[in-house]
This record gives sequence, structure tokens and C-alpha cells, in this order.
Amino acid sequence: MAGTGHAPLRDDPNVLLAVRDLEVEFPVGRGAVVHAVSGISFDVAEGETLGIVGESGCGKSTVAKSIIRLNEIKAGSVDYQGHDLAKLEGEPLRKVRPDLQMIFQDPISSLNPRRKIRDVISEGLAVWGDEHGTWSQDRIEELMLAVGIDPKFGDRRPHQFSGGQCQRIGIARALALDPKVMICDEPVSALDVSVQAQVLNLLEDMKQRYGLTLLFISHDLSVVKNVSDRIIVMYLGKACEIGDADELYENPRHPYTRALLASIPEPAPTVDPSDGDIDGELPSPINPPKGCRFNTRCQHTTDICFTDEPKMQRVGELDHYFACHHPVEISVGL
Amino acid sequence: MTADAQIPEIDLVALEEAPDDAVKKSLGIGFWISVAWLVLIVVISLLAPVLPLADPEKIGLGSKFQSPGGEGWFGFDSNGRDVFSRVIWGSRVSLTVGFIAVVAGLLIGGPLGMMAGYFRGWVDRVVSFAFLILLSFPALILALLIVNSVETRSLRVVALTLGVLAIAPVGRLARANTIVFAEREFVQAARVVGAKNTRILTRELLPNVLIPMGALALLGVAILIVAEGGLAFLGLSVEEGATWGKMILEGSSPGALKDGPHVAMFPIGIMFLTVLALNYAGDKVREFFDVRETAF
Amino acid sequence: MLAVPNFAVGVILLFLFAVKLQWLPSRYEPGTTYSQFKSLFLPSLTLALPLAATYQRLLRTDLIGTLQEDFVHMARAKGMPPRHIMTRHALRPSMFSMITVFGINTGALLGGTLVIEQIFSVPGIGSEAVKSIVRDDFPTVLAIVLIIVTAFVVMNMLVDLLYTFLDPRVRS
Amino acid sequence: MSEPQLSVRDLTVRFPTTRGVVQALNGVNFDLEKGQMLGIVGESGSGKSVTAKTLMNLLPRTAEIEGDVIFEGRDVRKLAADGTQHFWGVEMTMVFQDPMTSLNPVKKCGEQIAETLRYHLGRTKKEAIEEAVDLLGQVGLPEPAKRVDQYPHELSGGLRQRVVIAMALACQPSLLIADEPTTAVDVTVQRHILNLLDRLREERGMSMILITHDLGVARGRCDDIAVMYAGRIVERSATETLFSDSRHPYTDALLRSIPRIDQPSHTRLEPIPGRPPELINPPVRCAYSPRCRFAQPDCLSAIPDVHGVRGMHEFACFHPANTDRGREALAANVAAGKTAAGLPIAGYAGGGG
Repeated sequence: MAGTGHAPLRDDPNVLLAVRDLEVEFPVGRGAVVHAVSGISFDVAEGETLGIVGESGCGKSTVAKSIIRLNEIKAGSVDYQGHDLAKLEGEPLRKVRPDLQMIFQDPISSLNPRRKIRDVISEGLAVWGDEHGTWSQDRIEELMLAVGIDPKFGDRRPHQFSGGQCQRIGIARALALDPKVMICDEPVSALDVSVQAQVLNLLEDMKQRYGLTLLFISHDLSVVKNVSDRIIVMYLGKACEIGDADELYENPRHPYTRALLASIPEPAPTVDPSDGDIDGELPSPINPPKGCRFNTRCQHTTDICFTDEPKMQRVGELDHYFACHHPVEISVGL
Repeated sequence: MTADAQIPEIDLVALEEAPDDAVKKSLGIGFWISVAWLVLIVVISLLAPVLPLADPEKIGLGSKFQSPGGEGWFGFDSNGRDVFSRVIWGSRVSLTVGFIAVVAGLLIGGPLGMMAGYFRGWVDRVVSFAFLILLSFPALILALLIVNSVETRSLRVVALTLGVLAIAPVGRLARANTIVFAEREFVQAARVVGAKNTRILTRELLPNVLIPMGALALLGVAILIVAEGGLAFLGLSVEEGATWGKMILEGSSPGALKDGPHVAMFPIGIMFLTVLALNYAGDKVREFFDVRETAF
Repeated sequence: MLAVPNFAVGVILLFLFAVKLQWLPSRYEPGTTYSQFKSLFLPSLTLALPLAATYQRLLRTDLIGTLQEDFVHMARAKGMPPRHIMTRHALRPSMFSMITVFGINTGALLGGTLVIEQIFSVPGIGSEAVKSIVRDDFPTVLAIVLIIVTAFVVMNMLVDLLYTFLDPRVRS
Repeated sequence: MSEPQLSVRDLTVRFPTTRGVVQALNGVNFDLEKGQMLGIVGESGSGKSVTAKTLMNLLPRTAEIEGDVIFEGRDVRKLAADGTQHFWGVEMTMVFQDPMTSLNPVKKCGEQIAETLRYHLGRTKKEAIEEAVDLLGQVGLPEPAKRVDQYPHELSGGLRQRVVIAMALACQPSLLIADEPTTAVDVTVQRHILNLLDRLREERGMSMILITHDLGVARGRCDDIAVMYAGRIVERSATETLFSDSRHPYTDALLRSIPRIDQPSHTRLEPIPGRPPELINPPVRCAYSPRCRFAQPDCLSAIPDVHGVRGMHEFACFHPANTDRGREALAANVAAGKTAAGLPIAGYAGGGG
């Protein structure tokens, strides 16, 4: 699973954001580092929704936060419209920020409890007002209406709203700056099931209405499939499979993808339930396994899996890439 | 489908029913009694010059250790000075010292602590180390050394000396609270929309850190009133005029306690009530805003 | 009790037990061990009372927090009796704040108590500090500060040791 | 039919708060046969955890409880009032949501299992530790002899949840209540835990109540499912019936609003409008009516009783989905463009059957 290599990068003028060999490490004391993301490459085309899915500790949120530079990047590049976001610092970085906005996991914690929601939503406009032209309260009202919050509640504070409503306010704040790319980090995992669909639909609507490109991170395979055009499956800081959403769930090639799909309570019909019988625990990201990172839990390992890191390879001419020495063979589709 | 059609109207109706969170908690009657006492003390001490009080320094107004009664509500001390008047004039000094010291601590320690907590890295290491040194030095000895090294121990000197002692605890609390909030996602959200550090510190973090700091300030005034008493006991408080600490000292020799216990007990009582009120009000404010307590 | 400054406690105790009741001496009396003990009793009590109140409060606050933890619910769900839950489950994880403050206070106490020694005329290290500061005897002040800081550091090291004993998470 | 193992009748729980009385449970009724697995599904605040805590006598003392809980012929609330020992933890026990916090961090795993055995069954310390090793082996913990001497923080989340389960099973309970046992773990671990619970239940003939917010989790494992909303059970039936032929509009809407893995991507979801109701001083009406597409005037003036076949398929609704009454109600609402509660429903196609 070591998924390195640039195979999944497309040579397409529509590519808006291209991440190459991204590496992120966090020091954990005594000289040890967590290898949170270890060389991942992917791109996002304009207007596309890219889903990143994986279990906790796989580095999916780190990837998202690295792109908008909430983390320090150790190596690699993030190309966005001629800028390398990984290298930008200070004022030039701040200048690009309005283009890339984020929706956070915890709707309550992501809103300042001591500020009125009107001020929360207009924060970006207050910062950029002079450079983007002036802004008026009409703009705030328009945004609030767009996400389904009655503007007459603008003077309330976040604790007077429910989790779902707070998430709508967070979306309005992100939309205020007319971003190109919206990064959604587990935006519905803190919400009740009955409210989850409201927010997912809202995101789809906003994507259409404002021409957004979405990066959608989640641990929920069904949710990711619902919103995404393309999906990356991550494991222990690496990508193991990338591809068109329907194709990837239809014909999963990587043993880990299959294990995930077989483990959800109502398993996908495309996998054998026994694929979910992967054992053992997630290895420590401080000392990740050599060779393929999935080798400690995989049922199909041979010697090569412990020595060589598999490279991303393409499935025929399809938009489907995987990194495995022993991919699950599928007779159809090839 | 347009987004507007998606707005579920019912959502807005449900929102109107959402009760205001503020009614959920109340500060309680004890808090208001405390506040009332503090207001009373502050007002009386402010009005001391215009109130019809006996001259606090005038010797021989009553007889030595005269008991409380019609002539002097709190009795008279060993020099026949009016204890009631002295307690009120003393409150001016004690409260001023406590207040100035806390404000000095807040103004210096607060920003330093917030910057340490927000920027982390080397800023944090330098500031935290400075706080640590200040804290590990025995507080009263430090105060004594400062106070003893000046020519005259004016009110300003004593207040600022105690203010130096307040910097480190205040700063540590500011730092701890800043760290708690700096990790919250709304700070990241502010960075994502392009807010600069100064804006994040003042608009996002300050309103959140201010409340625990305010609660601490109330407790701090109490602690510093007591500290002034300590200095007085060592003979090193403000030279001129009465303070609560000096009065307790004067009334606490075994001889004075034997013949006129009221000389010590009245200032003790008033100081006790004031410190209690400050402590209680501070605790309630902290509880009310539900801020995590940090041990230091 | 927390709100009472310790010199006020001292004065009240002095008034009650030394002046009114005359059970105990009002100032330090050297001599036999018994007379030393008698004359140190009031100052010790003066220092102990506010501390007792502090520790009680710290332990109470932490216990309230611990009793809301899932593992306490779990112990209740296992049918463990309340006394067992209190002593075997809740007490130990609730002692950390108390021990931290205990370390700081005890370190400070070992370095002398300026004010209380003054009230009860105890010729301790605190009185000596005050005297030497007033007469600008710098070497003595320095020596005393050194003793105080050492006591402080040693106590805090002991507290750290106690942590590792109480909480296995600190060990690793 | 023999007496059910557990029978809950008209269970009502209120919490007085400064803002008003929180009506946490409002007349909960259900039976559990021996050896059965009942799923209780609901969102946060629906009362599923309060139900579990009431059964386990874990509610705070301020809670006002009414109704009957009969377990194997005994009145559980009376047992609680009498301070009965050796009931909870022996016959009825519970597993909590978060394995990270439900073990005492300062005690060894083995000790925590052993104390149950020593207190309830009078085992010596040595016997109890031996049994603990055995139990840890049964729940599939590798190297159980080593684990008894480890502290919880030395284990991963999945292993800790196994320790918790071993602890709960120590005294051979006949009813296990699992409150969101897999919400805090990843899907691959969730699968293992659920399989483990399934296996243990069969081996021991134990009954189980599985509380979850995830319909999918309940579907694969439970014989029966009870759906809770705002402190009431709004629908209860055999699992497959619930998914294929639901009656309560809430169940129906919930099933439609959840993204499914077998749908193509970008399938438009059908969200439930609004949000779960406040539980403080709730008005007398069907709690779901403000969000319900079937709502008629009668839904707004009374709380619906339980309809359907007792013990088979029960539901609390005046105009159930997939029935003629429901279809009529929906048709009327579609024609009017809004429901009796004022919810606009233009363009809604589902639910009528």
C-alpha cells in the first residue's frame, strides 16, 4: 500500500489543484516523529468533488489541512494556479487563502462562542473588504438565506443553534469569500443522521450554485460515495487506491479497499464478506512497516510486499489506479 | 433545483423555540450579596474624605483600648485613635494596593501569556521560563527585597511590587487559556479566511480569555489584599496612614489582644468579609462561564 | 476557611488559646522539648487550617469530576458497591491537583513562614530572612533563598515521583 | 407465550432543570424474549441511552422515574430502591460507548475484571485473576496472560473494548446492554466487535439490547428493532419488516435520508427537514409532526397511541406510511402544498408506498 508514483496525476488543463509527493511529519517528543502523510500524489479538476476516505490515523485530515497550510509540510508540492502552496509563506500565502476555504468537523468548536454569527460569517469580508471591494449586510443576508438560516437570527451566538445549523453557518462563512476550492473535513460526522442529509444536499447545491471544487474527507464510505466524483482510499499515510467513485466501489482492486467495503454494517454487494476479516491492529505511524504498509494485516502477502513499496498502476484505460503487488483480479471491466 | 427551494422553513420555526441559553444558568443570590458588599466597601472608601468621620490619625480621641460604643462604633486603639475611621481609611489603601497590583499583573502578564500560548515555539519558551523564575523565587522575600531597597515605601511602590508578583500567575493562566482556545477550530477557521495574527489574538482569542482572566482578577485582588497584610506584619507596608494589615499587626500583640481585642478583630472581620466576597464572586463568575480550571 | 488569611487565623488563635484561655504560650519558649512542642502548636495549627480547607476543596472538585467519568459508570454497571467505587476507583485519579498543590505548599512551608513566625515570635528561618533583609545582610539572604528554593525543588521532585506511583500513564 | 425476560411498561423519566422539566422518556413499552437481540435505534436525545441507564439504575438521583421494569419476574425499580446487591453486574450488565474512557486508567485490566468476580462471586484474588485471563482469551484478546498486567492506556481502542466486554461478561449475565459499543472505533474494528458480541450471545444464550444510532449496525445483528424519537418508541418490529415495510413516517424518512453504498454517486438524498425537538415542556402532539410529511390536524392535537399487532409490529402514528390512511394523508398534503404543521412538501414523491 505504499502507493507512491505519479500515475494518478492527469495531464488535463482543467486540473485546478495538484498535490505531488506530499509528506507531513509531526514530532512526538524524544526525536520520534509520526509519519502522518508519506508521499501522496493526486489532483483535483475544476468542478470536481474528490473524496478522501480511510480509517482514523490514515492521514486524510492531515492531507486536507496541509493543502491550506494549517500544517507544516515536510516535502512535496501543492500546485494551485501557478502557486506552490507548499512554499508560500507570510503575505503571499495570506493572499491566496480566500481561494481555498474549509469546513470543519466540529460545527460547535469551529465557531467562536463569543461572537455573533453575523460577525462569524462576515469575518473573511471584514479582513478582505478593502481588497475585494466593499461589502454590505445584504451580502451576509444573502449568504444566510443560501444556507437556510433566517437572517433575523444574525445577532445570536453559536450556542443558540443546533449542530446542523452551526454547520450551515460554517458553510456560509466559507462561501463569503467566493472560494474556488472548498475543503470539507468530516463535515457531517458530528451530526445526527436526520440532519446529515440536509447538509450533504446543501453542499451539493452550493457546489452547483457557486461553481466550487470540493475536497471531501470522511471515514464513512457511503457518505463519500454519495458526494464524490473521484475517491482516494488512504491507509497509514499512503494512498492505496484512486479512481472514479462508481468504478472504485464497483471493482475494488486493493485488498484494503475491499476490507473496508466488506466491514461496513451493510457490506457493499461488490465484495466478499470474508474480505473484511483483516486482523491485527493498525501499525504505529511512528514506525510504519517497510515495503507495503498494509503488509501486517493483508491476507495476500508474499516476500515482495515486505521489501518493495508498490507503485500506483492504472487499470486498463479506466480512471482507476491502485498500489498493490497482488491486486484482486476482476474478470469484468478489463 | 435552486438552493432557496431547499430552505426548510420548519428549521426556522424550530429555531424560534430555542430558548436563550443565558436563562439556563444563574449566578445565585450569594454572588449578588458578595457584589453588594464589595460595592458598599468601595463606595464608603471612596467617600471617606467627605464622610463625617473622625480623623484616623488623631491620638487620644478616646481612652486607651476603649471598647466599642456610642463614641466609636469599633472602639479605640492603644493610642486612643478611632478604629472605625481607621478601618475605612485603611480600606482605601488596601483596596488600591490590591487593585493596582492586579491591573499591573494583568497588563503585563496577560499579553505575554497570550502571546506565549498562541505563538508557542521560542516565544513560549522564553516567556514561560521567565514566569518560572518569577514563580520559584519565594514571593514574600522578593517583595521584601524590592520594598526594602527603596527610600520611601509609598503606596505606589508597594502596589507595583505586589503587581510584579502577580505577573507570573496571571501570565500562566492567560497562557493556559489561550492554548485551550487556540486549539479550537474557530482559530483555524480565522486563519483560513486570511486573518492576521493580531486580529486572531484580539478578535478571536481575547474575548474568550478575558472572562477567566476577569474571574482571576477578583481572586487576585483578594490574594493581594492579604499579601499587603503580610507585608504589614513584617513592618514593610505603606509607611503613611492606616492599612488593614498594619491595624491587625498593631492589635495583635499579646498585650493588645488582652486589653482590646476589638482593635485586631474589627479589621480582621472586615478583611475576611471582603476577601470572602471577592473569592466567592470570582468563583461564581468562573463557574458561570464554565471555564476549565487550571492548576498552577 | 479558604478566605481567611493565615495571619488572621494566627491572631484569632493567639487571642483564644494564649490570651483568653491561656492554655498555650503566646510566644516561643525554648527549653525542653515539651515546651518547644507547646509553643509550636499554635503556629502549626495556624498554617494547617487554611491548607486543610484548600486540600478538601481540591479533592472535592476533582472527585466530582472523576465521578462523572465513564469508568465510574462502568463500575456501577458492574454492581460494585458505592464505597468500593469511591475508594478503589475514584479516589486515586482524583488526587493529582491536590498533590500538585501539596508539593508547592509544603515546599514553601519548609522554607519558613515569614508572617506566622513573626506573630508567634518563632526564631525560624523566616524571621531570620526578614531580619537579614532589613539589616541588608545580603549573604544571609542569599543563603536563605537557596535553602527555600532547594526545599521547593526537592518537594516537587517528590511529587513527581508520587505521580508515577499513582498514574501508570506517566510511567510510559 | 411464556413471560418475556424483560418487560418495560409505561416508562417515563423526567429531569428537573433550571430551564424546565426535561421529558427524557415519555411512556416507553417493550418486551424482550430470552436469548433475543433487540436493537434500539435513535438519534441523540431520543432517549435510547436514558432507557439503558434506567434499566441499569444509573440515572442521577434527581431523575423522576415512573413505570414498571420487570426482569425475570422481579421488579427492577424495587430492587434499586432496596439497594439490592449482586443484581447489576451479575444478571444484567452494560457496555459503554467509549472504550477509551470506560476503563479506569490507573488500574490494571486484570484487576478491573477480577474485582467483579471477587465481589459478586467471592473468588480469591488468585482465582479471579486466572478467570480474568480465561475471559480475555474468550473475547479474542491475543496473549491474555500478559494483558491482565497491562494498563488500559497500553492497549488500542479495539482491544480495550474487548476488555470491557470481558469485564461485563465476567459473572455470566443473562442480559447485556450495549450502548453504542462501536461508535468510537473504526469500521474494520467495529466488524470484529459486533461479530464477537454475536458469538458470545449465542454461546451463552444471553439476551442483548444493542443501542445504536446506525440503522445499518442494527440491521445486520438484531432480531427486532425499536426506533425511538423524542423519548418514545415510535415503531417496533422484526428487523426485516422494519426495513421493507415501515409504518412510522420517521422510520420511513430516516431510511430514505441515509446515503447507501449501492446507490450511484451523486444520488440526491431526501433529507428530513428541521431538527429533533426540544424535550423541555413538549406540547401535546406527535413529536414528529412538525417534520412529518403525513401530518394531519389530529397529529397536532394528541399523542398517537401504539397501533398494530402487539409484539409483532407496533407503531405510534395516526397516518402510518405504506397504508391507505397514510397514502390519503400524503395525497391531501401534496394537494395542499403543505402539511397541517405548515411544512411545504412540494415535489416529495416517497413514503406513500
